[in-house]
Amino acid sequence: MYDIAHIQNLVEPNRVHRDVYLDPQIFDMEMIHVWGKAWVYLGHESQIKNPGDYYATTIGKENVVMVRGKDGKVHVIHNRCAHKGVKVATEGCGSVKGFKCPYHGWTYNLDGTLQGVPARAGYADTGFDMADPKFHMQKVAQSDSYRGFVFATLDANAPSLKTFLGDAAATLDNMCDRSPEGEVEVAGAPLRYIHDCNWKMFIENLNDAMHPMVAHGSVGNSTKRLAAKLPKDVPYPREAEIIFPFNSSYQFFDAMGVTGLPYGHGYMGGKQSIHSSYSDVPGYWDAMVKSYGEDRTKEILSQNRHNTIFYPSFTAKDAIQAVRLVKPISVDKCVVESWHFRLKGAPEDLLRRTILYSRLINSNASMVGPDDWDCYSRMQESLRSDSYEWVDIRRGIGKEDHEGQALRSFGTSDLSFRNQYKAWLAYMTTSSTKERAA
Amino acid sequence: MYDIAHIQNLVEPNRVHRDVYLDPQIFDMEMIHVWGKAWVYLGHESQIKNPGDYYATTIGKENVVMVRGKDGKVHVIHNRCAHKGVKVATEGCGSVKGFKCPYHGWTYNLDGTLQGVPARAGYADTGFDMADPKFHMQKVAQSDSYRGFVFATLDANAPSLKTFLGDAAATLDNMCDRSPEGEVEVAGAPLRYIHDCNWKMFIENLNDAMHPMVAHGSVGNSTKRLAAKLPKDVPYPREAEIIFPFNSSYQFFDAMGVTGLPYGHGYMGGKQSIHSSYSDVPGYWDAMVKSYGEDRTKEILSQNRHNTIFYPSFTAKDAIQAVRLVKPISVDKCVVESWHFRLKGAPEDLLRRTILYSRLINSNASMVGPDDWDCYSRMQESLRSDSYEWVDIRRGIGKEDHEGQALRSFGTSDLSFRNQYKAWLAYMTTSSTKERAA
Amino acid sequence: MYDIAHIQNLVEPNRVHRDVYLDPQIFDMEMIHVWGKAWVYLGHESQIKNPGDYYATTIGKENVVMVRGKDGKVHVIHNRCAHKGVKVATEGCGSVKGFKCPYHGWTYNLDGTLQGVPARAGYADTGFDMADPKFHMQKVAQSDSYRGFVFATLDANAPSLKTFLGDAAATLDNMCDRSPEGEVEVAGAPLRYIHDCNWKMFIENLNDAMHPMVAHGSVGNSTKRLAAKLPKDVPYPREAEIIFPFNSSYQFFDAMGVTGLPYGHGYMGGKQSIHSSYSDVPGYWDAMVKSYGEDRTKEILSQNRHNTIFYPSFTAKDAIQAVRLVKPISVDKCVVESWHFRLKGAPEDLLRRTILYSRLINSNASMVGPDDWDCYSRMQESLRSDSYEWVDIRRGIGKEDHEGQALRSFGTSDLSFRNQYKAWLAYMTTSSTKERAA
Amino acid sequence: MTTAALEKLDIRDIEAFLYREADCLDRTDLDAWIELYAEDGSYWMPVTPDQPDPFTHISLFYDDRLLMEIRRINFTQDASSLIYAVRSSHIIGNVRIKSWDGEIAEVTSNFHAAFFYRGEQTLYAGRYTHTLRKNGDSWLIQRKRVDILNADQPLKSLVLYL
Amino acid sequence: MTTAALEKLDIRDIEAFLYREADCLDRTDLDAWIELYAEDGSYWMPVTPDQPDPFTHISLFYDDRLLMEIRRINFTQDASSLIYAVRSSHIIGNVRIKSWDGEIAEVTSNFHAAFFYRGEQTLYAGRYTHTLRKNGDSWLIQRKRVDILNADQPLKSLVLYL
Amino acid sequence: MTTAALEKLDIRDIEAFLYREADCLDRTDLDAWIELYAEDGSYWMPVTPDQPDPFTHISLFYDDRLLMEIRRINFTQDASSLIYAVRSSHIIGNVRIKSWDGEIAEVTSNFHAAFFYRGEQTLYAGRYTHTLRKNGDSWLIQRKRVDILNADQPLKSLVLYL
Ligand code: FES
Ligand code: FES
Ligand code: FES
Ligand SMILES: [Fe+3]
Ligand SMILES: [Fe+3]
Ligand SMILES: [Fe+3]
Repeated sequence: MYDIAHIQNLVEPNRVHRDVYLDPQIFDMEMIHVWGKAWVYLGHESQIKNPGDYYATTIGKENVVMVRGKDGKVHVIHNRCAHKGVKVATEGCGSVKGFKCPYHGWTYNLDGTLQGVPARAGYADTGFDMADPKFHMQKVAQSDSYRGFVFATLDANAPSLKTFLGDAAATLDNMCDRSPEGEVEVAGAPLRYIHDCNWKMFIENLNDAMHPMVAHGSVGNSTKRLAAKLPKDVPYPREAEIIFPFNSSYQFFDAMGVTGLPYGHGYMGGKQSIHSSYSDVPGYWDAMVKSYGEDRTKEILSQNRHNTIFYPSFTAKDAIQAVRLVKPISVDKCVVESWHFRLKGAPEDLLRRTILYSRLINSNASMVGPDDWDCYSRMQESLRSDSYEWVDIRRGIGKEDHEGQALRSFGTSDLSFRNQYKAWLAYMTTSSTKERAA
Repeated sequence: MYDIAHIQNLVEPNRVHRDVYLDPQIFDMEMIHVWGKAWVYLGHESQIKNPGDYYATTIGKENVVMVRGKDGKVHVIHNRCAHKGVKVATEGCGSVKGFKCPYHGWTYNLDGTLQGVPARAGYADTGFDMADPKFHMQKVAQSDSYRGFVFATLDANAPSLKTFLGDAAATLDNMCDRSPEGEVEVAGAPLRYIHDCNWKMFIENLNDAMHPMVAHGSVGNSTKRLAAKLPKDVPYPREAEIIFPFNSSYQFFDAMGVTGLPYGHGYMGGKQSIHSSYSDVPGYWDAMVKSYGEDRTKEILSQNRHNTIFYPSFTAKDAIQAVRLVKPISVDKCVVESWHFRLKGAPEDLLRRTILYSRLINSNASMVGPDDWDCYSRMQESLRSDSYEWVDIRRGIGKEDHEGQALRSFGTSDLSFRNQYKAWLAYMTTSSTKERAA
Repeated sequence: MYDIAHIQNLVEPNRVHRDVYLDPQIFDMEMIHVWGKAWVYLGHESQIKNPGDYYATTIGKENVVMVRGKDGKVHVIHNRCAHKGVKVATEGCGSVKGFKCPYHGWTYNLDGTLQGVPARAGYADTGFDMADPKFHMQKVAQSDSYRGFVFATLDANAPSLKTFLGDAAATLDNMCDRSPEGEVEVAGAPLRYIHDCNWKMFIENLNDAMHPMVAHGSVGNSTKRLAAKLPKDVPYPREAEIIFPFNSSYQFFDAMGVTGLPYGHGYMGGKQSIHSSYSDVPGYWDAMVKSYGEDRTKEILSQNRHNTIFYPSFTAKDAIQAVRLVKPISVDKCVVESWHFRLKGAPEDLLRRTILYSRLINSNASMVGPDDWDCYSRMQESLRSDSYEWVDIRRGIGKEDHEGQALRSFGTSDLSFRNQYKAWLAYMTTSSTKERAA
Repeated sequence: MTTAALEKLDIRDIEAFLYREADCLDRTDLDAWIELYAEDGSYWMPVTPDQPDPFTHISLFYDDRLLMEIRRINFTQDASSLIYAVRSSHIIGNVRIKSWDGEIAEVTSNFHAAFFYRGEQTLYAGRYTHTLRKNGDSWLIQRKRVDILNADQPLKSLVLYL
Repeated sequence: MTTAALEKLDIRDIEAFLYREADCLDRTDLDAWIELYAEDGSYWMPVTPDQPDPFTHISLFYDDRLLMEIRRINFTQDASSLIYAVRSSHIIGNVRIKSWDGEIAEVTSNFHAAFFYRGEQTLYAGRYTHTLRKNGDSWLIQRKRVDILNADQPLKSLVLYL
Repeated sequence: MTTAALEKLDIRDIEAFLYREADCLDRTDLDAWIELYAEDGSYWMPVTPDQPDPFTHISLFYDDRLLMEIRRINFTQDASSLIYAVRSSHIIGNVRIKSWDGEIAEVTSNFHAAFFYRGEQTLYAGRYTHTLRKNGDSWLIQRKRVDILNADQPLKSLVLYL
């Protein structure tokens, strides 16, 4: 483990050292200091509607289960049998009365407390105590949910989820408010996309407004070329409506603006984004007005954040009901999961648009994702060059405006990078939960 | 390399630290301290019947060859050319007049001594000496065989094989005694089974009486369900006879008892095991009585050890003529080899039963092995959880009876685990052969 | 990083420690100290004939591009975008007006200087300076070419290429002189051959005269056996002409002699080699005499170096116009590339012979290369044996003659090994460019 | 389906057609490939084995002719993900005709596609379900559904149709 | 074998039958799969290429109908090794009729089975030897011998027939 | 090619012949394999997809009968690279007749060869181009061109024909 000084030397105001992307020891420290302290998004309550429903997933490298208790409460417990450490629930979702370990049959209640041990007499006079948490599938330090989005942290000292989310929560609020019922629910299985790069490259890219017109120029031009052949009188197909904004000008993205928030969060846009000029979906407006009235509806639909980064674990859109989780695997590997949501009470066509958007932009088989993928991989590969050891993040430095806790700047500024590394440095240079536990 | 204190902190009376299964440095130390000092089973003399027959295998990570010399003696030599270190004999068995290195043609006698060097004049006045062991395929520190089972150790200071085996030898004795001729011979090639777990998980499982009724409950129930459909009047098929005992009750296994011996060895059963109630094989009894007389035959057949662990390298059954070797590959990978034996002079049907047993229980394609495999993998995976760093081995602690060097307890006690880690700790905290050599 | 004393202990006059082939840390140090200081062959000028033509390759683990500038000069630059470190040019050859990074579109001139940055206004008042080399695809420390062979070094303090090559250059001279026009050009794509061994095993093998008659005895005998069946009156097919010399006697190779040069270079033969008795190619002699006159032609054709080692990065033949590059991947993996050349102005049949030679001897599918491959792999595997930790290089020690900077000995001497490790030790125990830069 | 109708279907013709489609992909000839599809034809690679439709659940691919056209053009542009050699070798086997009403044939087959991209060879394997419409003495693809064994697992980029 | 008899065998029928068997496995439909086997039929996967018999030498698989039945039931139980998705795609090729006496046909074929289990895709490849007994206008499997290329090498769990 | 001539070609015969050749390799029976080649026949595995000829550009394999004979003998000698088990399973699919003039047929096919050597299984995949000469009621191989997907990539040893 590196000492604080070593870590501090990796982050300078206008550049970060390549080791934050390349050094396996830094990655191991991140699992403890960043992923071991931040609130990490696990999944949505709609994935575990009924008591006994669970979803087994990870916080960094830690196997956990989010499960609906008998009482309807959501519990997040470590996915580890207290006997000899076997993984109790297998990846993904399922439904059980209680958990049973496949090896020797220890059973656990839905809140992780030990329910039973076979032939228990064998433990007489051994100090074995059913009530002792070390014989349970232990609860994670803290868990909570916001508008149905379930988070957990391995750090007992972490601030409240509300504090952690801060103004970033408004993105989740808006996503839900866009439902006439004020609720979203998960629509099916996620896309899973292996990336041969450090997890931070993905997260950082989501507020990188300098890359779309370049990295995604090809699909934009191709679409333009095809559109040119289409009959002039009919409106553009929705596909074009989705793809074109990726070729927007630097001015467009600058105007969109970028915002940095505490804990490394941030977003682009606000009132205007690449999603703002989508054409209307029949029936939606009426449904919304019915629920919210015209003014509130206008207000809701006027919010348009491009990508909101919830550092370190996921990003969300509001106008498009989709979130993307990053799962760190190793210093040069991560998996990105794209999840999609249905706006309860809204026309199915909105889900169709979200699905279409994700298939065109996020899918492994899209004409957008693979170009990002290629850039990440090539960055991961050539960062090892000894010609220069730093990654530049100076763009727009000194041109930020403070608005309360928020930092604002023109959209193509590197503000978001700097804001993320400010949070990263804070996480990496404060004592770990483990240290505090010891 | 960790110091002794660090190692000692990994083993407590009623629990062991996860690092013994997870830490690559511990694995590297095990190769030197455990596998570099213990007597390791290599193969059986029947694999190398004639002078020049060899079997190339490993002791931990060390490549060695067990070969039948001109004089009929078995030699165990390092499989490394003294010139530039090329592996001389390839994996598996073969037959040669002498060994020849494929790179520059140095030749070696069957005892590993250097036979010839091409164009030897080139070594004039270089201090090259044919007689110098460093120019030989060197003998391993010690090798010996017991009832045809060939062992070797890399440690010159290791106790004699007899001392090392102690009462565990009785299992090999009984396996051989069950042959009217008092001898067994290998029957063909082994099964090879890759396990994605630390080698110790496999060895420890073999005396784990708490898992069969749970981990193997499925195949037991399936067999019961089928048996129920079979005509009542005909006897159960041999398949059922073999599978059912795996669903025996805790009481049954408790009654079987577990025994711990010096050097981490141990066994379950003794008089009674899951094999005791196999139906008779026609002609066998008579053949045995003919050789041994009735009393001795009764005595031989009355021994029934379930699995005997010869720590660290293999396990054996007596009533079923099969042994299983574990080959450590890395901290989270090992290969298990199942070898089968023919009882010389006994009806072929006994071999058929051994083969059937192994196919039903040990095969990668059986309905038993894969369930163990799944538990090991899930243990390897979730042990990394930071919720608790220990593996529990307290069951039955304080309930052991001493009988000479042996420790006895009820079958579902964790005695065997504790006994293995006692030996493990002794190996890991005493100086290595390399240190002593230096 | 090991200290100098540790490194020095790995090399003794008559043996080297196995760690030079097995230790990943040694490999990492080699990338800095050996591959970071030596002149490394990148490719041939004929691969980049016109301005904008480039070939992207590596120096050790460093991605570089060799490119023909507008001015016709060859530049060698680091293949890394100065913005965030993306690999700009993809592996292999191509042709561009300038380089453009795929991620954010920074553009670079053919000499690596920064040409443009999109929406540059965003960098106002950030200290961003187009002229600052850290915003360029930086030039490597030194690059130069010799008779069209392009070399580069990452060490600003490295001696001149001419000094580095010394008498080894005569091999490249002769290869070119064998063209009536005094020039060679690359003939197509290379063979690529993955080797599961340390890179040094390959380089060392090329002057290892003790192995052909043994390791390549099989194909020799097979060819003899077939040749015996062929009609006596017709001359041997060219295939036989190429294969037979590999079965030459120790005397033949001893007579050929081996020469060690500064910087670890060296060669076998000189006047006589396994190539000397190739039959003539119609029209070639006349073409040569026309260009050089009879005496000079005789002189040129009389030079016959078997393999010349340009330590550490490649080997070359003169009588056969082929070079073989070794690309270190990891401590136990490397890739060997075989490139072939056309003698400008010579009959195409000479290229055909070079191609045939390489297909019969170097190809992954030849009956020669795979036998070397097998020996290397088995050396890599059994070197880990603890029975003896050293690789012997004593053959012919003390039997060297000094001729100026050259050391000569009989062909089967280990002189070449000792000479390479002398250079290796010098590289590994002097300060690295990085250290000096700091 | 009437046996009579069925008899009129020579599985050889179907196989030849499937081979032809695979050949277009192995030659990365998207111009010829698109021509094999009906105007309202589609190519679908779901994420889950039991996925009901491509509209309300995410898919890896769901291309109608419009998207096929964009992809075809993009394939010839300068997308950084497409500057590499893209090569494949499809083996199509176990071809079975599920139904044939004289106009539409539903055909299932197994496929193993060795796919080479960015220096890596990957084997994609699974099942094809072709809905074919008779078109003179040849066929048009109404829909091709591609179920790969690991569709719901983490995968790398898919830069061409399988 | 008499040419006469042989002529009566349409290799297409044999192939169709082999595809049907593979399809049962690809759909993990063991109920239908077992029905393809004769009452005294068996499925054998030896450990060595030249293995003489399944009785005196260990095999990976040797299931008679009894064990097939147990496996079929177990496949629907809660064995921890079987709670994962099990998926496969078999390609059967190079089908050749070795002998045919009018009642029993011995057929060899090559197979590549992409097998998905516990998040890993593995390619099992080798040769099938089917001993088929004529059964009306279809076939019953008397014995299926499966020789995989690496049968004698370390392998992971095999939780379903190949 | 005249349709008339083409009609006379039964693709089944061609397939059977290709299977036979693959079978020789899967059984490592080089004696039988060589017999399938014409006296002036050759086996070619280029390094680049568009490689014009085997003489002025390096190839992985280019064996005429002479080299086939040497290889056949060498395969039975003691070369250290050949003391290991060499096993393969070829699947040949998508067989298509490109031309047929009544004497020479050019046939393309896709192949996946699972190759086992030194404890490792490797999948080699790509395309075969067979130039076949009619020989009585069978065929002789005039040239077999083998394009593997990764011919220009770093590969390990190739100790037998694919
Ligand atoms: S490990 Fe879970 S019950 Fe034993
Ligand atoms: S390495 Fe064995 S003879 Fe040289
Ligand atoms: S990384 Fe090259 S332009 Fe941004
Ligand atoms: Fe992007
Ligand atoms: Fe078990
Ligand atoms: Fe050689």
